[in-house]
Amino acid sequence: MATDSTKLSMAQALNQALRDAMTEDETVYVFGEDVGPLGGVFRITDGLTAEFGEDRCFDTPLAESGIVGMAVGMAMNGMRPVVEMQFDAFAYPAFEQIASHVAKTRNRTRGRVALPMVIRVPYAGGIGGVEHHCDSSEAYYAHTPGLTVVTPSTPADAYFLLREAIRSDDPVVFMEPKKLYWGKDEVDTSAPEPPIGRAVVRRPGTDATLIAYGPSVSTALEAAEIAQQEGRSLQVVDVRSLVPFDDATVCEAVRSTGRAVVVAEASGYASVASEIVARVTERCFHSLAAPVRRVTGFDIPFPPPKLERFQLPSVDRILDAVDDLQWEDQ
Amino acid sequence: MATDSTKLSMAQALNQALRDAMTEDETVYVFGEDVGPLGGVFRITDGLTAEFGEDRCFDTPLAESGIVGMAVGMAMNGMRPVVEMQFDAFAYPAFEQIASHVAKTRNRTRGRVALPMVIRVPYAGGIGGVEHHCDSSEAYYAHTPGLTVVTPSTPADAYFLLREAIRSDDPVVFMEPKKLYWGKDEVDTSAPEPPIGRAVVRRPGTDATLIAYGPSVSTALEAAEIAQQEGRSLQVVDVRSLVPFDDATVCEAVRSTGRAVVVAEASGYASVASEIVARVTERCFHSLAAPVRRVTGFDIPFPPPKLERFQLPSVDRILDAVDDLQWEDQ
Amino acid sequence: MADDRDLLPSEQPVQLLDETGSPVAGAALPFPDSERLLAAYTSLVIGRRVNDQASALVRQGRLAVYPSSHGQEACQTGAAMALAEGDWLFPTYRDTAAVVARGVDPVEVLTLLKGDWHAGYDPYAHRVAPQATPLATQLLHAVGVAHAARLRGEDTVVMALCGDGATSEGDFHEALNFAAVFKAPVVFFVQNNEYAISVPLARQTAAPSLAHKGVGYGMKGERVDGNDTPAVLAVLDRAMAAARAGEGPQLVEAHTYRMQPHTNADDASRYRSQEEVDPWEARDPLLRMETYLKRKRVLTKARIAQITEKAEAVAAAMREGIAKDTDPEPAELFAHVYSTPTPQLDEQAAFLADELSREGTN
Amino acid sequence: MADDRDLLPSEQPVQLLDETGSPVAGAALPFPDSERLLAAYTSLVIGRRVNDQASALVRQGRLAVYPSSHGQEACQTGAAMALAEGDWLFPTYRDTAAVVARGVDPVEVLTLLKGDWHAGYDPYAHRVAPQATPLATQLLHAVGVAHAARLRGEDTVVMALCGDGATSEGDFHEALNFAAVFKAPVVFFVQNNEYAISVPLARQTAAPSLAHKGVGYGMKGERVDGNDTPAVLAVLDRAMAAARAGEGPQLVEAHTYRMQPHTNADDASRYRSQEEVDPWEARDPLLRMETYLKRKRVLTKARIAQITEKAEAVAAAMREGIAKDTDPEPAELFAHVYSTPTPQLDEQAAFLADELSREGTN
Ligand SMILES: Cc1ncc(C[n+]2csc(CCOP(=O)(O)OP(=O)(O)O)c2C)c(N)n1
Ligand SMILES: Cc1ncc(C[n+]2csc(CCOP(=O)(O)OP(=O)(O)O)c2C)c(N)n1
Ligand SMILES: [Mg+2]
Ligand SMILES: [Mg+2]
Repeated sequence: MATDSTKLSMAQALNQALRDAMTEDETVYVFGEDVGPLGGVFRITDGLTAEFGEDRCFDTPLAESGIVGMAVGMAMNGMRPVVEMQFDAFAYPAFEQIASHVAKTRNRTRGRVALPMVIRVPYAGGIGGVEHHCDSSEAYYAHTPGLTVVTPSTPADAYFLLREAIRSDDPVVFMEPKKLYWGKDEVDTSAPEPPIGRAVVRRPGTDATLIAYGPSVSTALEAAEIAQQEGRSLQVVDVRSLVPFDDATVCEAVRSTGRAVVVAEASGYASVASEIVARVTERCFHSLAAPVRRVTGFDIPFPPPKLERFQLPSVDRILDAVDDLQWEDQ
Repeated sequence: MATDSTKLSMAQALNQALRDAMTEDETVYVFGEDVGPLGGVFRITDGLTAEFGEDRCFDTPLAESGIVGMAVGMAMNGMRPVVEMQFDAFAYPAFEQIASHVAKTRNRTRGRVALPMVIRVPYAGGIGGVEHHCDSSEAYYAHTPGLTVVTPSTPADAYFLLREAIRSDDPVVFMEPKKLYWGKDEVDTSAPEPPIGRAVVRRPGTDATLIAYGPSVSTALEAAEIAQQEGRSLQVVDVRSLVPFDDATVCEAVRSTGRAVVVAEASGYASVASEIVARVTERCFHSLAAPVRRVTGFDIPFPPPKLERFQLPSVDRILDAVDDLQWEDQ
Repeated sequence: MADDRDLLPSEQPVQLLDETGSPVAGAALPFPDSERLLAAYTSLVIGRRVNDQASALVRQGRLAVYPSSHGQEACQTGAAMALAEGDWLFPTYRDTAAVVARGVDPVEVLTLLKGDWHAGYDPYAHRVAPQATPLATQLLHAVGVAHAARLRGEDTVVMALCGDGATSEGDFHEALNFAAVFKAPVVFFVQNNEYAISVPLARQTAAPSLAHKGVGYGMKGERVDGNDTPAVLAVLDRAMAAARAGEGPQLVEAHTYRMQPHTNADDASRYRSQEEVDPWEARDPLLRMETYLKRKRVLTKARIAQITEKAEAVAAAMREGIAKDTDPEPAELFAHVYSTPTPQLDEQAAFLADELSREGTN
Repeated sequence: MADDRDLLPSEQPVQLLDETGSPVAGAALPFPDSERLLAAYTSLVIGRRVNDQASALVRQGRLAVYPSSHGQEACQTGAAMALAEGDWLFPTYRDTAAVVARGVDPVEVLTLLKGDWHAGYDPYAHRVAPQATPLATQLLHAVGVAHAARLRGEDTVVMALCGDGATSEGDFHEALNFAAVFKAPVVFFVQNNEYAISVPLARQTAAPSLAHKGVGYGMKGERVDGNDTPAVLAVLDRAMAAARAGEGPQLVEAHTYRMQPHTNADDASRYRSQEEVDPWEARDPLLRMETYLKRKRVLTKARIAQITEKAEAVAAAMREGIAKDTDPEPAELFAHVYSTPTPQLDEQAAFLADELSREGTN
């Protein structure tokens, strides 16, 4: 296990997490499409087959329901499978297995059958991908009781969230923001923190709170930086764990500023962003000087590359929403 | 076509709608599992094979992705397929076809390929069904841009919504609240109204607004009736069309009362109910005397029959939520 | 590829005992010995009793619904008896008799249909997965369990059950293919009872038989008379042995018939005639075994009385168990969703507890 | 069932022209006539040029990505040439050359990879479905289109393409089964190029061949040398004729090879050696046809020059078309989601328009 703090990209941090988990626990198995010799189309599983052998990290036939369904069986039988869905939209063929089995097996069996498994889903846009490669599909999973759903926004969180996800006795849908794969940052793998279920304040601020997760956190931080120059102090909360949700941290942040904007890339309708607005409003109503605003993707299929920038929450759009938080009167 | 007003159950109204649509338009085809000679496990397609022949209403091999995928092809090629998913959770195998094709084909092809098709999904609980037979799955569809999602709460709406859904040039996910199949009510099939995209005020009221849809509307109405006796006047809005959403009607209702409770049977997290709370709050914030409350299913897999009543929004729970709307001060 | 013809199933289903209860001459497989057949007969009788008792409990309103395998008990018995202790069974909703034959308490099995909870038994106790409702999905779990066992070097074999209708699902395909590619020790045992609710086999496939589906996975398909207990036993024994020996997954199709409606809620007269059903009465697996065992004088009147008594005791225990008030606590709703309830679930549990306490005081 | 052996594919892939470009003696199917072969050769050359031009455009940064069928042009040509005017083609992302051979403007086809929009051509203009990315999903659409045509009494046949990897998906199974049960006039044409990105065929199936997958649907499978243009034509012609004649769906597996990486973004050296690739150079479909046609003196130097010129013209038009500024308007984002935008989308479109107008004035 690496113990030093090193600069790693999120892809490298995820690879390190898999490597460390496989070293520590021989019941951890990694499989999916192209995760073997190729190391995955994003190289997250790079070198694992070479290091741990073909049994521990292997390619499957091309069938996502098969991958998840087989993982269910292996998890029933003492393993901790970590499977990769190649892209967000290519996890949909596995939806029945995820909704009807992965999510429900513990409950169906009165707690007798646990499914300690992780489904890794590279998701969201920002990389100029063609259709079916850029969906923000987190709401489908977050709405499904029984699933833990997390999404990192930094290499360090990627490492620790994945380690904890693999250690969890519950199934975890692990959403990886593709556009953050290559950005490097400090990761001290020897300084663990338990991030599942815990939001984190990424930047303090006093005037309004930006609530973001995954691919939108960096945009929110940028917006906060610019707002600072314009004399407005924005707090940024990284939700990190969509299920369970950290009401305490998020609500404390919102109450401290009285104004909030939720930022998420997914289409807004019936989304995780809707949920955050709803629960923050329910819990912090009398602290709110303005309705909580959303900056989300439009309710359209993910656009072609040349138009994708209009779908992604932008710094300007976030700042516009902040401007809209009824600063004058009320 | 029936022109008189008659008492019909929702099941009969749906059957009549299919019958009338097939009579009127020979490109309407009905297929799915057990929809032929059996007439569907809920008898919604009763008699259609006998009346229109085996080509127009037929059983398929047992495969939901196949059913929806074949419907996509038929819709591409001049037909208006109406397919039945036998139960809510058994539509999940078709999720990829629905999310990646049904929802996206018009957009993918720049408007060149329309998919005039209807996917009928009997959903929700209240009938003592065993596991996998009672999911409230509307959020999965409502969150997916490109789908129209509707759900009737009366036999008349069932008739007109289904007629309009079949006539629509867009794919419609038609959610049928199973527990309402057998309740009878007046249906005047000669008095059409265009219900897609239109919410309706089911009961006027001045103190607070209950916003419900599908299986929860009758419970909301019951609650309003009891509240009336207790001296509180509750307005009940039936959303009816989840996508598109009738912001005008819903917001007007909420503004007129200043207080609101959203009632829905689905698990609350990242649900249609979250969306309604979020958008009503965004749009009506300064008319609200209290945060919009939700009465939804818990965030658990649908319970076994003996416990299902605890999951369903009950009259008491609705009235408790209304009591909670901060009537004293603010 | 010179031997791809070997993948084709036999032209006729394997039969060891014909419809009159007489051994078939020149049968392809050895006849199971009398001891095994007597055990099988006992299991058939109990299975039948379990089926009919459960149906009666439905009529009495004590169970919500019951998908009976009445008439398919040879398959049910065979599926259970073919297993060694360390093996796994993956049953469907229709396989209660097999689950019971494997050793699970019928009352626990019926928890689901009584409405108390979903899966009512401990899957690890007898290595029996929860009965699967979403069709064909369990076949993939079976592959996973088998693959995990193989990776650990265990000699576990997994028996995965499904119906004719379920073979049309994508998961059927993916399961057989994964099993074949990974040489997972799974026996896929398809009970072709000619109907998927109302849909007849001809609407399910255009293949000469369901066993032919093995060919596309490089898996030999085998057909067996599903109402012929010795044949089912012999064919499954051979398949289990092959899977255990590392020959990879096996596909067995049993030709049988769903004698009763899909469940009590179904009206079979809408889609099939009594004339179609009638001839199958004569092919009843119990009858056939009884005739044979009586003729062989293995089955005496005293033995029959013993077995009947045993079956009646099982039925009585079912009635008693089902009559017991086993209502689950509402708090259990939140107990098993995660290993530890989320803060959200704790909140919701508290909400419900409060509601119930107020209900109590009203 | 006496004839289930007839469902098995031939032991060797059908070959009409061997690797040296010589006609195979005693071939199972008639050799296409020279005129057809000349047309096919022209199409091969254009297909190759389209492939290589598109790859070059990727290297120049003008296309995001291109999954090339370089080396598979015999299949691409065959798939298009086998169609009558009223027939439909259901291609994948790798079948650009087939789509072009069917008559679609390559620039329109490349709209997707240029990033302007998703499907860039009108599917009804040439009866070519949008190129499918989610694997095997399009096979079901093909069945639906064919079934609708059959219901209307049209004699349309649908050619549905997929790769070896896609055969593992549940939708492949459901599509073949639906087609067989409904006798839908579909030819399923699998281009087995031995890889699904990095995953070799052996990890995809344990069957003797992919054509064997037909057996489980009661569908005869046929194998063809996918680099042998005359054989591909002959086999597809026969399959199309059978489907058109009401004999139900057909399955054809072409044995070919993906000569290049999955796309330019792929690094094939991670999973296969150059030694594996090299022998396939000699099996190049263009080379083989050229040798044959030259020997037959159908292909003269002048003809070759003509054809090359034609192909160069296509390539030039591609370069020109791709160079054109065809940036889509942001407002189009909301135009095609529904037949009429919802009030919500109107609101969102107005929001974006406002944002853009403010951007403009900043
Ligand atoms: C994925 C899925 N789709 C639909 C159903 C509804 N359903 C339950 S049983 C059944 C028929 C199954 O037929 P078969 O596989 O032949 O098994 P049998 O009931 O005859 O034992 C259907 C359609 C289901 N349980 N799961
Ligand atoms: C449902 C789905 N899963 C995964 C992918 C990602 N993916 C794209 S191409 C490909 C390999 C396909 O291989 P094959 O079917 O042999 O076609 P080829 O690329 O060789 O033409 C994969 C895994 C996808 N497009 N769709
Ligand atoms: Mg059956
Ligand atoms: Mg391939």
